[in-house]
Amino acid sequence: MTTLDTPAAVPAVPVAPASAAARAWRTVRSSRAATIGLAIVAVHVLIALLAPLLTSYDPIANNADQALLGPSWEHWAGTDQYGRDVLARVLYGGRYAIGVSVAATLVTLLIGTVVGCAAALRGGWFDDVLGRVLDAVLSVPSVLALLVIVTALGTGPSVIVLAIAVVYVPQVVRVVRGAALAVVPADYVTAARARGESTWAILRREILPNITDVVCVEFAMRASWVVLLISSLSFLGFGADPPTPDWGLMVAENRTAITVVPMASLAPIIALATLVVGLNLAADGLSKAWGVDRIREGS
Amino acid sequence: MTAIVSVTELSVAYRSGGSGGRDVPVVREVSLDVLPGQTHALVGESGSGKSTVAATLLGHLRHGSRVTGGSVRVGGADVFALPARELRRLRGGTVAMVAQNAGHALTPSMRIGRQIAEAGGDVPVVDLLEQVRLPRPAELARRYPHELSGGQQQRVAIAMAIAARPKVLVLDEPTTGLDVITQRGVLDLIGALRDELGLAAVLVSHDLGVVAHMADEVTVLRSGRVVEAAATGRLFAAPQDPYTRRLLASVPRLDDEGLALVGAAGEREVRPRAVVSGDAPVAVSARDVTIDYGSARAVDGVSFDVRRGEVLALVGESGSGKSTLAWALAGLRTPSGGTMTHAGGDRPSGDTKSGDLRSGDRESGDLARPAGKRPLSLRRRVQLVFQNADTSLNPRRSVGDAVRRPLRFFGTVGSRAEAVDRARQLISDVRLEPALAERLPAQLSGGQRQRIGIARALAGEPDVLIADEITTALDVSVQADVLRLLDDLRRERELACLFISHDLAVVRGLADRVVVLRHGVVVEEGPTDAVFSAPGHPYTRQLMAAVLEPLPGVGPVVDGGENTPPTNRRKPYTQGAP
Amino acid sequence: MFSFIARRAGAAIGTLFLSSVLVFLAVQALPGDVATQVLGKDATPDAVSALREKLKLDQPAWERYVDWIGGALHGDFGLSLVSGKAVGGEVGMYLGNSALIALVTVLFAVTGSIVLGILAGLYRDRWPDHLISTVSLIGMSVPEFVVATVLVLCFSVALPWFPAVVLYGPEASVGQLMPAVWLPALALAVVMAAYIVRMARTSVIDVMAGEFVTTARLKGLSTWRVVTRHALPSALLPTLHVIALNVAWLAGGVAVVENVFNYPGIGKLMLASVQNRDLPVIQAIALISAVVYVVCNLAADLGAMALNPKLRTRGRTR
Amino acid sequence: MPDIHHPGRRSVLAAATAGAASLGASWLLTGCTGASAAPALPTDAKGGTPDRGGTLRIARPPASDAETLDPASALSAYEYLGALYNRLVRVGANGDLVPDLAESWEPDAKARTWTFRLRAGVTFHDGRKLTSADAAYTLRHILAKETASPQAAVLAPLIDPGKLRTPDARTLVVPLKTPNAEFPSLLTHYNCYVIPDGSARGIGRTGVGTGPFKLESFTPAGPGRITAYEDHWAGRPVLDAIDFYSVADMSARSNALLAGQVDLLSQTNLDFATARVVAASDRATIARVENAQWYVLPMLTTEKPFTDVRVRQAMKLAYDPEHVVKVALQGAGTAGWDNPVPPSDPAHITAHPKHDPEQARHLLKKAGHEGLTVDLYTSSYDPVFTPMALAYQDSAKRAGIRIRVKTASADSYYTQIWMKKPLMATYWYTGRPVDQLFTQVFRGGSSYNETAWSDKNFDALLDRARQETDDERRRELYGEAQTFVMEKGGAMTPMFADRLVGISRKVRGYAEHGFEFDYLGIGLKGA
Repeated sequence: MTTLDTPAAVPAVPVAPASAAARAWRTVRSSRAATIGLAIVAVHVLIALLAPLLTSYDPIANNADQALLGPSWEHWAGTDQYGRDVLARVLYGGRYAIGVSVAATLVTLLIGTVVGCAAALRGGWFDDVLGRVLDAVLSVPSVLALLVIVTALGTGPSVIVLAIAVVYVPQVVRVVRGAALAVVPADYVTAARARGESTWAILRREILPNITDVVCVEFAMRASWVVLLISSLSFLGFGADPPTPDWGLMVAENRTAITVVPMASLAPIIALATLVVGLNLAADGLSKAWGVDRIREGS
Repeated sequence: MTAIVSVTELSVAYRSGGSGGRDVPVVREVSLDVLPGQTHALVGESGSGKSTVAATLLGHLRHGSRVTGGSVRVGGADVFALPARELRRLRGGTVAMVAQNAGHALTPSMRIGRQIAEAGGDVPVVDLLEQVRLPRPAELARRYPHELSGGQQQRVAIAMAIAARPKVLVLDEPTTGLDVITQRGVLDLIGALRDELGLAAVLVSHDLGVVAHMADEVTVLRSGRVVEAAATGRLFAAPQDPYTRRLLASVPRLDDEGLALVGAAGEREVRPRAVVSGDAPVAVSARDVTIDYGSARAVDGVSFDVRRGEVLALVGESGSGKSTLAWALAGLRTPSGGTMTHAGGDRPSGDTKSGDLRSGDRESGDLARPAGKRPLSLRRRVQLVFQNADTSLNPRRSVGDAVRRPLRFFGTVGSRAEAVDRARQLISDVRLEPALAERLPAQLSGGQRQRIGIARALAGEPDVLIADEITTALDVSVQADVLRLLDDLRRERELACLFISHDLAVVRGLADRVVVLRHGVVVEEGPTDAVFSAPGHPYTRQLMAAVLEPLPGVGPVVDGGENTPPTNRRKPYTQGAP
Repeated sequence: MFSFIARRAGAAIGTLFLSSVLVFLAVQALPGDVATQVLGKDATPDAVSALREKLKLDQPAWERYVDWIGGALHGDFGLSLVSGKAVGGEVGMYLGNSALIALVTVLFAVTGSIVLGILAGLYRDRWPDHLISTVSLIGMSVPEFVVATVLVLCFSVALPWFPAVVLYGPEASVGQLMPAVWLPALALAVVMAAYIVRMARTSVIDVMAGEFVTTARLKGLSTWRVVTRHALPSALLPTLHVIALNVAWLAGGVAVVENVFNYPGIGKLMLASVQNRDLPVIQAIALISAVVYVVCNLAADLGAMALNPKLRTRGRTR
Repeated sequence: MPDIHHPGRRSVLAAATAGAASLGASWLLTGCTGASAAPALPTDAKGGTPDRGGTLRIARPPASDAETLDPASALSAYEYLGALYNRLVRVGANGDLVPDLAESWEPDAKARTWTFRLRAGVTFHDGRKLTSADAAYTLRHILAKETASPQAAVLAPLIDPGKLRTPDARTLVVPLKTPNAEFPSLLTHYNCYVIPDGSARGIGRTGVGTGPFKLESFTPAGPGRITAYEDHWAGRPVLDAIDFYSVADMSARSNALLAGQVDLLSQTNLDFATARVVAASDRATIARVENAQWYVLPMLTTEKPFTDVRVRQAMKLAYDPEHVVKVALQGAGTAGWDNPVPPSDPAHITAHPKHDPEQARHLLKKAGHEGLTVDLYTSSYDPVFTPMALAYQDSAKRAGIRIRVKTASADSYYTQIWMKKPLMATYWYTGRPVDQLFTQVFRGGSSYNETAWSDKNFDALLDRARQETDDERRRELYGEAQTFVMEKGGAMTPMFADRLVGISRKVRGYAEHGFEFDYLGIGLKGA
């Protein structure tokens, strides 16, 4: 009642219809961290998509005559022990990392959001039982679960997507459920209930729009974890199969030679780290900006 | 006598949106002086900057705020020029603060006694607790904040503030959020202590009643600026500024015979209450309604009728079960006993006279069923307006959308285009610009949001409107507008209105009949005028006695405070609270 | 208070029971007949059925579950399909070694990160905050195996201060392992601390903005006292659960790092047993990890109780 | 339960091959920027004598928990076996058979009965004297069913354990069931180390032999220690002791070497990149054992599509071994052209089918497998597996064959993948006598027949060869066998690789060839 931010008067200028996109853009613009983070991610996505245009080297063609070269005009980041251009492999490497991560994260969030919202809205025994089961799933180390699934079903992008969904859905459900629980007691949800709206309508119209920020932040953060996890899997030999250009695999392949051809290991590490930093910054910035945004818009 | 607190041309700005943001001024060139032993009130609506000014007395600014001009001197020291160590000594020692919400202001992980002891001073904790009239102080000192009631917490906060025997007490909305009776007790305590200890006080409040009873001097703030400053008696008797006048006029009074309408210059006109014809049909009837929360009984055997065009007020303190009853009528709680019936049907209103409902249309009008199991027509006819307009609108959807949704949902309109038109019509019905339909709730003010909440309820074309503390969160001038709107609407639409409030003065002007609830039981019921002129139940009397009105005659006589010793100026109020 | 503990413990046991069922079912669902898997594809049908009988694969699943969980309760997890030794003892040996790393990691990560997180929270938006936040962001963004590899290069190969790998088997003594514990622990601590620092920072900022901290400040208390007495207990509350989750994460998170350092811990055993489809060992590890998870969470709950009197005194009358 | 688990295997010591090990002190690094990256090879051995005494630390890959020191059934503890025991005969540096415990040996005219004369003054570590009874016992132990010795499959058709004779304490007479001119070479196998009479029960743990070192401690798949045996018949070894450590991960092993934690990596053929790192470090260097590794891509002839001989032929014609040598080894080896007999073996024939992707395509079409797609399993077990697989994949593309390279775990590679997956990468040590090689790896029914290939005509050819006493004729028959394997068999042999061994720069007197390791002479300088 006495905070200074509550506007004493409504903004005098007519406010344009606030479409979701415009709002999101405003949010992004308002946070430097989010802008930088999303820019980094965008650059990574662009590079992955345009990789064939950016390099003329085939990322998987062996060339024994050119093995283990240092950086040169022909090979900016040198070559690995098969004579493959490291830069080309790093550029193409984003395809696997980003493709699988995004797919895995999307699947995870989709399932997690639906289940989380349902748990928050339905409550009761459904929520209780679900909570128990999720806790039980969470109690098994994710690496073990991943390894078991990948060993059982074989490596391959779709299996990894599935495995990551199994491992991360419980955590997403928790987060989304928490966010939805904050929305469910809100009077506008109560109003919808009093109108007798269906559960699905309440979910779609009232709850989802109010947790999109949480879901977006969760997406960025979760994606950063997934990128790391997938690279770890590749590193352990459970992820991408050679000669797929993949950053984790590249590090695994080249780390023993790091003193001789440091770029072969460093380049994928840098690519990996910048992508994850970008995702984390985006997650950070967005969560902060959305929090700030609400205060600024005066609610 | 020199002022102990002296604020000179103080300006404070808040930097919005991190490092790249712009400065938003929140306090502009505010000056005020407080003499020793005097109580100075800072009055204003939300966003007026009154709390910010008060906090500067302790050298405190919110994160991101800074002083852009002027100075604050307390006890002769320039607060913002003090080195850290001196500032710490000033805090508590010279000036102490009682924050708005003691529940949040006490550290949850620390025992009461230690928190008080920490504040310094030589007075034993037990003595301090006794001084704030808390029972069994020794035992209380060992408790944690959450183990105390709201009133007790506030008393502990006061004890903490006076521990080091400061010269100035800053009271930031010290009773907001407390029930009237508790509020009265706390205010009496503050008054008594002030006199006992000879404290100067700076009281921040939006409640003009509280100010009238406590302050010697009043400074009215609006948008960070001083609007008017005067001795209390003079200000209340002859406010100079139109804003002050409007503010004062907006406060509902216990003796208003109808709703007060406030003009632009602050003139006050009491509109006589609408007359409900004796043969107006009963819209809702409740009989022996009982509602349980687990093993606790929230509502116990309550009965009432509401007729078309009538406003029935449910009055009580928090925990009296009044909101529970409202939610049950709206179908959000299932009563565990009794009947609630809506006259319902499309029959001519004449058919359902005299409350003979049970024989009639019970199936379609049964309000004991949850909303989901009621027929659509019944859901449409009974609508709820929520207490807090901030949370009753979906922040992600335009307010027009919020009004359109029930229109479409209840099938009151056919096409999408019709819904748009109808929604704009409804928005203008609640006295708002239809153009606001495209805005998000966050872009509206609190009063505007509450009007939208009402418009949304009207979209179902109800004949019963349940208003659950709809003005509680609003500033007093906005409250007056919303009350007036509600009164207009029930006249225009013959709404049966169940008005729930803890504020007797608000009820007085609007309601035709009053039901007083205590612990889920009706203690008194009757026509408003009758109840107010001759309250039959002691509890009702207690409630009424606790109401503070912004009447200059009732407030303390102020004579500049120069030559009258503060200690014997006032008699402490009779203890209201247990 | 006791009802709170009892409720939590009850929930923990419930979770454990469910975990054990899930683990059992998941392992059962692994494709391929275990007996054939073990014997190889050229095994005679007789040998397969003999082994099936021995492994009790001919019994219904629930009976095998009861058998397994009954044994597990007594510490008998069956025999390893690979070494033929008792799984309990073997897992215990590896677990002990991992506990050594975990202990050092937790010690480093938790104390360090809480201090840093609080510093960052207190110096919000000033250079210590920027520095700590940036470093923790990088710590979060670099996978463990990179940290581990860099550590080996720096502190084993370039500067021979620590051993690059562990040359001993699981039965190594603490004394033999001790020199090799530091680098893996450091690698894990870097990653773990990053999360805790950020959580601690956020909650310190939240709590420091809280009204009761303002009140404490306005009482004229020193910053030190405000932070330690008033802010910390509340700020640690959310951090506590993050710490618990991170400690539980160690149970699986050590896999990569242990592999790099050839450290004979549970992570290495986990990797090997998954690769060998040593089902009894996988089940045992999963169950023990679940116990670790549950115990960590329980510990966090108890810690929360110590920090939050609301939980301690629930039920006491006003 | 240990017997249901097939432990990791490694190949056999052999005769006839391999240049002596040389130290890579002058391993020249070239081409950090240049176009030619083919490395210069280490030119000469690091001279100098070791200091007496010291403890050598060896890192080895861990085998299974079932690891045993019983030489007859041992499958992995080669380092221990060579240091703890002696055989009757061993392989000399130039590939000839040289005396070990047997001073001399001779056949009768038809090569049906072989007589071995044992060395005098040899004692076991427990002080007992070596007699011909111990030698006879060793053979009987190998042949005993319950021992389950892999070598039994080779020796059982030749020896009747009941007919072994020991006329005196230093003479062992072995009558053969069928004539075999190569018989002594079969005794150079690492399963044939001599153990004391009657020791079968405990030998797996005690390791009592006549070798230069005696056992101090041993843990299966774990660390162990052996110390100098002062009374060794050939004199005391230079070192005081050797510590063995098990390190599973290849790069962890090389890190241990680089960090100075160990002095030698055994059973570890470093890949080219790692070798360069090691050679560039100031603590360690590379020793090179020429053509010591025989790399194989075995196709399981019992699994589709490799049941069809045309597919097998297509797979072989489809790729260019020279390309594989170049990519996977940077030229540090010799193209194998699918002939399992190494070029250094006297029996080796040079003729081979030409690389012909078009013909391969044609064959696949005929077999109904045009555009064949197969999974090729590799692992980090050996660092050359994956490079070899990728090089093969690359090369076979031209014949329209799509290879999907799958990485399997190192720890379980030889239990889960080897002899189970239709196509995978593996290797043997070279240097086994040609008869041993064919009998063990290619003869139908042999336990090490990794392609499960079984051809009666081939088996008959082998029988004829080993009975032939005429050396020239025998060599021709083995030549025919090679052609047979190249044309019909399931094994692709892309290359023979030089073994690149990582050793500390402190190591002196390192000498290794094929499977033979000089435990007597190796030592440390300035340790």
